[in-house]
Amino acid sequence: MSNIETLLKRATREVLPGSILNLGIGLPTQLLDYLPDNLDVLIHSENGVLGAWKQAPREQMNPALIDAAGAYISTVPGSSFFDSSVSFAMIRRSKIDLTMIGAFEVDQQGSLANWKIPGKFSPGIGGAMELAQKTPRIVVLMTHCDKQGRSKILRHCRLPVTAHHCVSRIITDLAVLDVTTNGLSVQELAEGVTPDYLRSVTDADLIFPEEVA
Amino acid sequence: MSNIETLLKRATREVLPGSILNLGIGLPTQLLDYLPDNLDVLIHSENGVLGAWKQAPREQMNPALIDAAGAYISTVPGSSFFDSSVSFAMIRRSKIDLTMIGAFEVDQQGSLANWKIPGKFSPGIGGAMELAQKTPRIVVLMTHCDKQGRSKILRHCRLPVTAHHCVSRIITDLAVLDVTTNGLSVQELAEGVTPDYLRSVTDADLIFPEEVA
Amino acid sequence: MIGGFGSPGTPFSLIDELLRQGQRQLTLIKNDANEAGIGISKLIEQGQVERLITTHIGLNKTAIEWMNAGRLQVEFHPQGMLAEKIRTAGAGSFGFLTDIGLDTEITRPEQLLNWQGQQYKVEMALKADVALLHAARADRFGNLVYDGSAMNFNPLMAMAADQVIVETPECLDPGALPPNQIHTACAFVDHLVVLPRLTSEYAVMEHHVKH
Amino acid sequence: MIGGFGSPGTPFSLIDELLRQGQRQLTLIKNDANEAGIGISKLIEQGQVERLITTHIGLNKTAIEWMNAGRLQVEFHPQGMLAEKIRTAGAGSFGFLTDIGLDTEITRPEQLLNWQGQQYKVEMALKADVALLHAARADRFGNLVYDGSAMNFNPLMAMAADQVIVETPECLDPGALPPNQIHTACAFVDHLVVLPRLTSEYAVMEHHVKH
Repeated sequence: MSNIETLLKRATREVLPGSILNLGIGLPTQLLDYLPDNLDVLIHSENGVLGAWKQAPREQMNPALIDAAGAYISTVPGSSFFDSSVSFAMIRRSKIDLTMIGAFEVDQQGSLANWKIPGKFSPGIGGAMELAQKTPRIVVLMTHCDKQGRSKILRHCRLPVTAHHCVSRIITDLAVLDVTTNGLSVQELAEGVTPDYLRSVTDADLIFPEEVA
Repeated sequence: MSNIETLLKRATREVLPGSILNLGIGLPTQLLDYLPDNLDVLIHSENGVLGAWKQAPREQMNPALIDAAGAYISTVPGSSFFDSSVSFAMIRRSKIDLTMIGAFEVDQQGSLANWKIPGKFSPGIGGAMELAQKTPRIVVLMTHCDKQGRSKILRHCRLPVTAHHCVSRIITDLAVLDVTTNGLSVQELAEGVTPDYLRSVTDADLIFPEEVA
Repeated sequence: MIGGFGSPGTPFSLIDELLRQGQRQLTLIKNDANEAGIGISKLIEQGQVERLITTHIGLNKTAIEWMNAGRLQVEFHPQGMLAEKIRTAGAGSFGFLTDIGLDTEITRPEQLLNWQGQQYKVEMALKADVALLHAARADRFGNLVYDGSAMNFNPLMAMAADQVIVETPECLDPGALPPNQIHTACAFVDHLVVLPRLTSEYAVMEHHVKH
Repeated sequence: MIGGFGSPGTPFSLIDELLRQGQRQLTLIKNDANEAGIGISKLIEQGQVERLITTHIGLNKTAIEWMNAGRLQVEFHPQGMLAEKIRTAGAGSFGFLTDIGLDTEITRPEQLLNWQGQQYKVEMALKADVALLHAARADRFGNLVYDGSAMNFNPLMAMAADQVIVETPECLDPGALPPNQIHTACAFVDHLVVLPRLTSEYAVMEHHVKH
């Protein structure tokens, strides 16, 4: 199993029965394939779907029914379609219990940067800002380091922030970290990752509770 | 035929095929009974109906389907139901071509007072203010004088105004008057009403075009 | 806040339960006051209502008497403004800029805003602790469908209250309601009360039938 | 303004007609820029678009190149803010008060309002001269029904433009659509174009199918 597969497997445990969740583009969308069928959740998609599910079988694909990432989804019984203003009313009224989202950077205050790299990447904000600012629980799924091996977890975000103090938990290929009032608390370490190694690749202050360290 | 019947008969001629109209409580609502069946209009009701029509036959009455006046209406083919925010979006976006409305007072600037008599009558504004302010064409249907014989057409409204400069035409039991930039122009006189008589019962300046005087 | 425009969409059974429980000093938000002896008028007549935020109570002489006697505070809004204030809360916004009633006595100076060279009236969002609503049909998840003119304020209020309680005579299995025919998505609904029967208050009112 | 979120709800045929007529210096309002070679990207690639008001164009590398080369002005809004700005125009209001992005770089000082002791961002209404929309079904009056996720911005834009032009593959007699299943009432629709067939742009896009 690759590190990403391990990360996604771990992330499935964040999904509580009876909840409404939104899966951002990137790693979170891939999570869908790891969720068991008949799971009692409703997946919200910004383009106006509550009850989105895995890709539809070929013969049932509806070209007029996609998720926000463009996949030809199926829907679960009890799903509903609505316009974009209602879709975001749902978000701003905090009716989404959990948003899993990708990130360029997260800092130890729980601030999230995931929409713009000035001069390099600025395709627009999409729905990220409202999801980040208004979802009660934000779990970031990302690789711990970027392709150059630099920590994506920082003392302070350097990129333009999507929302301040919004992230509850970060799940990376190396660890699971919770944002607490005292700082980043390491909840789990991936197999073979030591506290010293994690410290060495993380540009933020880490707290190791007794049971982890 | 009573004067009121004559007034209502005359008012039916205001209704143009292909138009959307709103009929206020009072005389305008009564107009419905004078309209021919199969008329090509859509009647808007503030409570969320486009395509309201006359009272439904007894066996087809739906207790969940009324107009804003409380009548158990039928609907025409092509009607639609929507929520109150959409209903008033339709009004504020001036999608209602014609509103027929009752009045306590109208003045020669076309200002309308129909929602409040301080100390005597103040049941609320309802939808009148938005209809008056935003319908492109407002036709007032009312008796020319109140029960004490005092003119309801004035130089300046004395009661709290519903909307300023909103009325296009006034149809009373005595005359049809248009609000023009020059003042109130008498378009028609009811049978037996002379210009002098109309002047004597109207507390506003009247213009009589040649063909009427 | 309580759904309904006149009788359609009024949650008469939930109102009866409120009457039974007897909470007092309530602030109610409803388009109208129903008519004397039915719906929220019962709550008013039993002295449970301190304040009513509404648009028009002309069909309820009892409520007007209570208001004139100073026993019921009433705050009137133009109907579309009330709808939009509730919808604004439901959309997670805080207020909106309008020109409705700008130059009439309903606008107070402190509501005026000059912005980018124009004058507007600021209408603030109106939310509630609880919404009591009526739907014609629902599914077990809480997806709602309204009938006829019973939609009115119900879908707006479903979005604008902290606790949303909906009564319905018909509760179906999830999937029974087509996804593009659902008027209120279940994300906005907290509690569903399935009514064993509809009382006479839900029926055609004889005095509104012309003969 | 042009309906659609990705392909669903995009009026591809009306866009093709705009391409044929060749109007230039257009300002487009659309959630996204479709993908290279289809939908509004064709208008961009033909140089007809001066300015695009949108939320995300990440799926269209061509549009990003045009933007980076300074040949296309792009104004980004958070998606729900774009929807709400359009909806505000559609409701006949002029702006709304929000806290979205209040403490981020998307908020400029001149958008801040202190009101009743709180700080808000004022988002102004966004209207258009023309809306081009796609509906799954319509009746001859112009009542509209959308399918699947093709609703998205369409019903909002129907309310917010001076001229509303809707394409649909299926036009029925009035009365064929049940009144409580209509998504956009005909009062908001000016012109209906009945499509004889749907081009390949309306079909499933192979590169979005996972195997």
